[in-house]
Amino acid sequence: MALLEVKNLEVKFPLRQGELTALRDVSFSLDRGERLGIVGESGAGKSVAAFAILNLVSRPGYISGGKILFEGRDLAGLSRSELRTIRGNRINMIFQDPMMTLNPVLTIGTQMIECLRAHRRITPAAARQLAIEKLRAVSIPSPEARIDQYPHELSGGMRQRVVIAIALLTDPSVIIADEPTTALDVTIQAEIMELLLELCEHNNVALILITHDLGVVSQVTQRAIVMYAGRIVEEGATRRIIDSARHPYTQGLINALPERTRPGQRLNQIPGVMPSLMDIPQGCAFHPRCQLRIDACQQQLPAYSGSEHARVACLRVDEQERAQ
Amino acid sequence: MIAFLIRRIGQALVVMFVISLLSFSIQDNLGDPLRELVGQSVSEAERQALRDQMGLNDPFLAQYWRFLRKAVQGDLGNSYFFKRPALEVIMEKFPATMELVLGATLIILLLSVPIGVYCAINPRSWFTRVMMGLSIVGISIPVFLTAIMLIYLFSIHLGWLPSYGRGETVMIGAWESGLLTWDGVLHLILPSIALSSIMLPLFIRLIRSEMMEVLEQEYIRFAWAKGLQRRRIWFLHALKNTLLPVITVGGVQIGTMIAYTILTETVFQWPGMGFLFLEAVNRVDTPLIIAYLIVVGLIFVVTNTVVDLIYGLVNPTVKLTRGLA
Amino acid sequence: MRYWRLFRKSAFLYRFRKDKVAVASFSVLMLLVVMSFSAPLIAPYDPYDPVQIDIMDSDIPPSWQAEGDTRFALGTDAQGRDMWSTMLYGTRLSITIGLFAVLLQSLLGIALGLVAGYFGGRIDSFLMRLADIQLSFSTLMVAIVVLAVFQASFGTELYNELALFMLILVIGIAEWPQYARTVRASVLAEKRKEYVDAVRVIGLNRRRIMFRHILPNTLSPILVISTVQVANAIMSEAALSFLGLGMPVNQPSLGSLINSGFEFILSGSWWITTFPALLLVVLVLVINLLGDWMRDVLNPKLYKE
Amino acid sequence: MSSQAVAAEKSAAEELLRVEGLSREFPLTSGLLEQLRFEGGKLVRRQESVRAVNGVDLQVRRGEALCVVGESGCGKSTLARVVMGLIRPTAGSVRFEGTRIDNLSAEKLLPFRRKMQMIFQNPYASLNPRMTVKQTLEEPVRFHSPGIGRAALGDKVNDVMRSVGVDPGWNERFPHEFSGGQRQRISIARALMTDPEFIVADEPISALDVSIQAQVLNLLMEAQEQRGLTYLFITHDLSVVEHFGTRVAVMYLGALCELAITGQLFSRPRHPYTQALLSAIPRLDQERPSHMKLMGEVPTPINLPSGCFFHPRCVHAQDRCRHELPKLFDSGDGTLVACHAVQEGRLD
Repeated sequence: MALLEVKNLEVKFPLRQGELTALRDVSFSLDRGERLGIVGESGAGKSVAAFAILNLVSRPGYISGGKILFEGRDLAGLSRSELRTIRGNRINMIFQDPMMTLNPVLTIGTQMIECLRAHRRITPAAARQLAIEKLRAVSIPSPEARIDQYPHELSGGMRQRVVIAIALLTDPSVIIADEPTTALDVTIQAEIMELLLELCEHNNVALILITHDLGVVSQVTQRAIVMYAGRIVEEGATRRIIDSARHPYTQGLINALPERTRPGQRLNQIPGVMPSLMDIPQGCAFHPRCQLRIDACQQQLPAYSGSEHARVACLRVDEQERAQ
Repeated sequence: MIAFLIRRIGQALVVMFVISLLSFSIQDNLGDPLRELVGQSVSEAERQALRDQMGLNDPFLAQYWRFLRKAVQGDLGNSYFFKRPALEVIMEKFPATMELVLGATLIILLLSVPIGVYCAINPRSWFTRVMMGLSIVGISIPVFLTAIMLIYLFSIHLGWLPSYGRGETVMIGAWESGLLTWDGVLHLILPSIALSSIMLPLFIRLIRSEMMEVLEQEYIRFAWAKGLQRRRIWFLHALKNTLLPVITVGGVQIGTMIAYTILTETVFQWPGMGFLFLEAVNRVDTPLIIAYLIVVGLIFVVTNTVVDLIYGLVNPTVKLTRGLA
Repeated sequence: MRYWRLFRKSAFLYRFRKDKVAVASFSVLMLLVVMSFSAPLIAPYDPYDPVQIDIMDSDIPPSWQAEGDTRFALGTDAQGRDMWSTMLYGTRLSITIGLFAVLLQSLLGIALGLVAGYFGGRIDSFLMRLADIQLSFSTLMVAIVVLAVFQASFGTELYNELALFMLILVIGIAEWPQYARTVRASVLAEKRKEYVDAVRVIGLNRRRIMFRHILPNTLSPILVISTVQVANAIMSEAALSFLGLGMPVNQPSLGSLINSGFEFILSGSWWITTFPALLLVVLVLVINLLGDWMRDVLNPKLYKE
Repeated sequence: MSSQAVAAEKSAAEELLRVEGLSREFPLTSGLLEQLRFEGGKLVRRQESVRAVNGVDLQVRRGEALCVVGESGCGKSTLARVVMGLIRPTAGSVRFEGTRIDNLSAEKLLPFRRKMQMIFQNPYASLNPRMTVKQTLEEPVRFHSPGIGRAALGDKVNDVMRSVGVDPGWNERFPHEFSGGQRQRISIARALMTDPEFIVADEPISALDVSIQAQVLNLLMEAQEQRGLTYLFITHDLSVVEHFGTRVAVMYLGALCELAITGQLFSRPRHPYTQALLSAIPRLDQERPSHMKLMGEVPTPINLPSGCFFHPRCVHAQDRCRHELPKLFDSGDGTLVACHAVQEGRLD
């Protein structure tokens, strides 16, 4: 049995202009210790999917359908206090912008200790000791002093290390990282990513990495999901997706990267923009931008073909592959 | 810390300078001091001689300087009406006003925080809707009207509470307190409610909107993701951040509160500084007006400093002690 | 600009139409404005004309009460003036003072706010420090002190003549920091945006950037606070008049009417206070409701700094 | 690769923009009050400032795309703004076609304003929300050629809109009706309206999605070819630089570390910081993060280290690096490097 299984998840946002479906029919699973990447551009729904797992979709969004099975229990059906035993305990999160993630008026120590005390019977002194240990584990110099500082006294990279330390405090089974390095500088990004990867491997923590950066996905994850306009369009082993993507969108996304074109040449751009979730086109959401579209793409929502962990939602995929 | 101190002192000096200038020009303009001393029957020549003797013909700066020197020593002249030192008269009324402000502040603090927080947490509940509706009505009713309505309802109609004066008071040293007798407390109830009537809805709305903004922040979302208890998220993580702007605004509102004491004290004939001030205005009792202005100026300076200090204590990113370390 | 107005109007109007409270508030406000400004036409009596006032008619309760008089629908005050007519004229005065005081405030405040926000540096810190100090004293305090001193210095007679102008002047000047801070904050926020750099790169001069690019983008917050400020100005005027520092008895605003009735409330003449008070509260309430609604719709960043 | 080298050589002759010894400090403590400190029982006045740009020398050659790369706080945006005359430098000079422009009055600067334009990072803030596309595009032309007829202006707007791929029929629309990518196109259109020779692009694609980035980058390259534009391209994204830049300048804490032809920089980075930066780019062909480890954190530009600004994080740092600020020198093949280790041959 998979550690975490998301089945037919649907998330809606009731807005003034009508109800917006942010996630449609999203299913995926995660095994113990596995690292899964969720890739997509802004508005694709990748962050919503991540937050929906812990029922943390920002208001007024809500989970309107589907199941989130964690060790066989449906998280969507849990009471608040039951959910609390999972949230921040078994499944932890790392947010995008470390400048915004930590509470500015509480010390690092307070924000770490409260986490332990919320989930375990532990004395404040013991919790503090554990917190210092975790700070050391994420290579924060002189953690005994840092623990009593406020977030604004730390640099962005340091703060993200603190956030990672908080995520590791309770020895979780899953860490969901939502663009954990996007807000950081290139050199810091690389360090944080490596740290995160090492810690997950070392502690056998499963990782869901939400990102728009295919390079990061390639470096860190074993399996990847590509999302477009609120739906999964492709899933597969990371290497396979990057080397031979099957969905035209995934192909376009990878080929649009500068490193896929010789310097000075035009990049392979995908025409058009991702549709707003308010008016997703009929049929395949990608068809207006797709070079391979046929008439059927405009009416028919493509079903997934392939196996559970290597699937693609495109009507033309078979033809395309036969042709190759 | 140095910057803070210097700025505070600077601000205090500016405030007191403006007040002293204002006071001095009042003194210069209002009523001829000679008339107070001698009658109409004294001849013009004698008047001139007296003027010279009293320094009233000295240059402006010299007169102002003399006024300042005396003022700093606490000598603001005798009240024309009470025939006693004006500062003394004002300070006698100081406790009454302070107790009124204290009562109103307590009401505001005790009600606005819980109501504001509740309304922020449950934006859709019926209680929130009612409170929001009531608060905008509350903001729209002038303090003196609330006061009149309270008197009409609770004193005249129901006869539950006294409508004017302080009731029985007790002297604690030089402080005349109405808080220690049951009668005094009863007398304090209506004026305190009236004084808090505009500020309370204002604070409820302020706390609610600030808190709602804070609840949208990433760090609150992160706190939820950490699996903390709701109470801890609301009352520690969110409330502490909410209070920062509230403290700032609160500091500004202290001035408004003092101003409203004039209205409240007038309606309830509360024997405080505001009531006395208005009487002084009507009687053109210049030294008393000046004394009032100076005391009020000092109150502002002190409270603003205290508010800044509190802000510095709550907000770790403001370091008052920087530079001392 | 034309297109903008067209577009903005439609969205604005759409949300206005959908909000019952806003529509109701606006209607009531318009009704009050129209009625009070056509007071000379619709009021049965002219309270400013001594010929029409008979002291024998004083203290008559509203017409539906036993001792009422059908000539005076809402009764008369202690001087024998028809309440209804006096209230209409009083509302006109209150609204006039409110509007002109806000006009003065906004002119002063916007000008100083623009200067502070755009030039920054010493001018900015000086103006803002000044605003801080004045704000900490509160409008009402400043107004009370200034009016009290004025009244004491120049005597009640002269004061009564000049009351209208003094009120507008004092409320107008005392509230400039509100505007200045709001304008300054939004100018600073706009100035940081890249579109301002873009026009600087084109080479436009400061004045043109200020008035053509930055100022239009600070209009939403100005509009929102202007609404609330009118309500505040009317309240301040009422408070000052109540203290006897506002409009004189022979030319009463709503505040002075309430004040004049206050002495008689104990003797049972409740109507002299109650009717103007109700009118005042309704007037201020609908303006506040409109301001609230506008804040929700325009959603400007009302900067706290 | 070869096309870049050819372009670099061709343009070597003609210099369009020259920046010399450029520095810019921002005083951090505005008032006198904040500068006062108690130190050792005495009242001391200490002025702190952010040293955003520290003595940058740079030439932009006609027709090239010079990319300036660096992490946040390295002063690359400040450099761009100083070049554009939005900020005055505290020291040094900026010359455009041989004329010194950094000290010109607003009036005297006008002829240069026409020739130099700028594209900004944030497509949501770089267009005035209260102006239609048409108004935004017309303004620069109206300002610089007041005599232009209405019809000619309209044609020009339409032409430019078409050339950036925005339907001219949409010119009465407001910015909020467009997507981020389209806004960036409009922003580019505004810059092109005065027919400039030189465009400073400050992170023009970093706020955009991957698929849109490619569109905008292609557009910029097209415009360069058709109009013979010269770019000063500010970015933090090295993969874009490799694709787009003729030459690359790497900045760290307000100073240049390395300046080289793009191909050379990527195949043979000299400065240890450049090496670290290059190794940090996540690439599709990597299966694990692999990057050169740097020590510590990026210091703030407030308290700059003595000597080489990079020495506290550099594994090759020696005593000389701690005391002596390295100067740019030609390492042989035209690559300019500011590193003692490279100069001494300790580091290739």
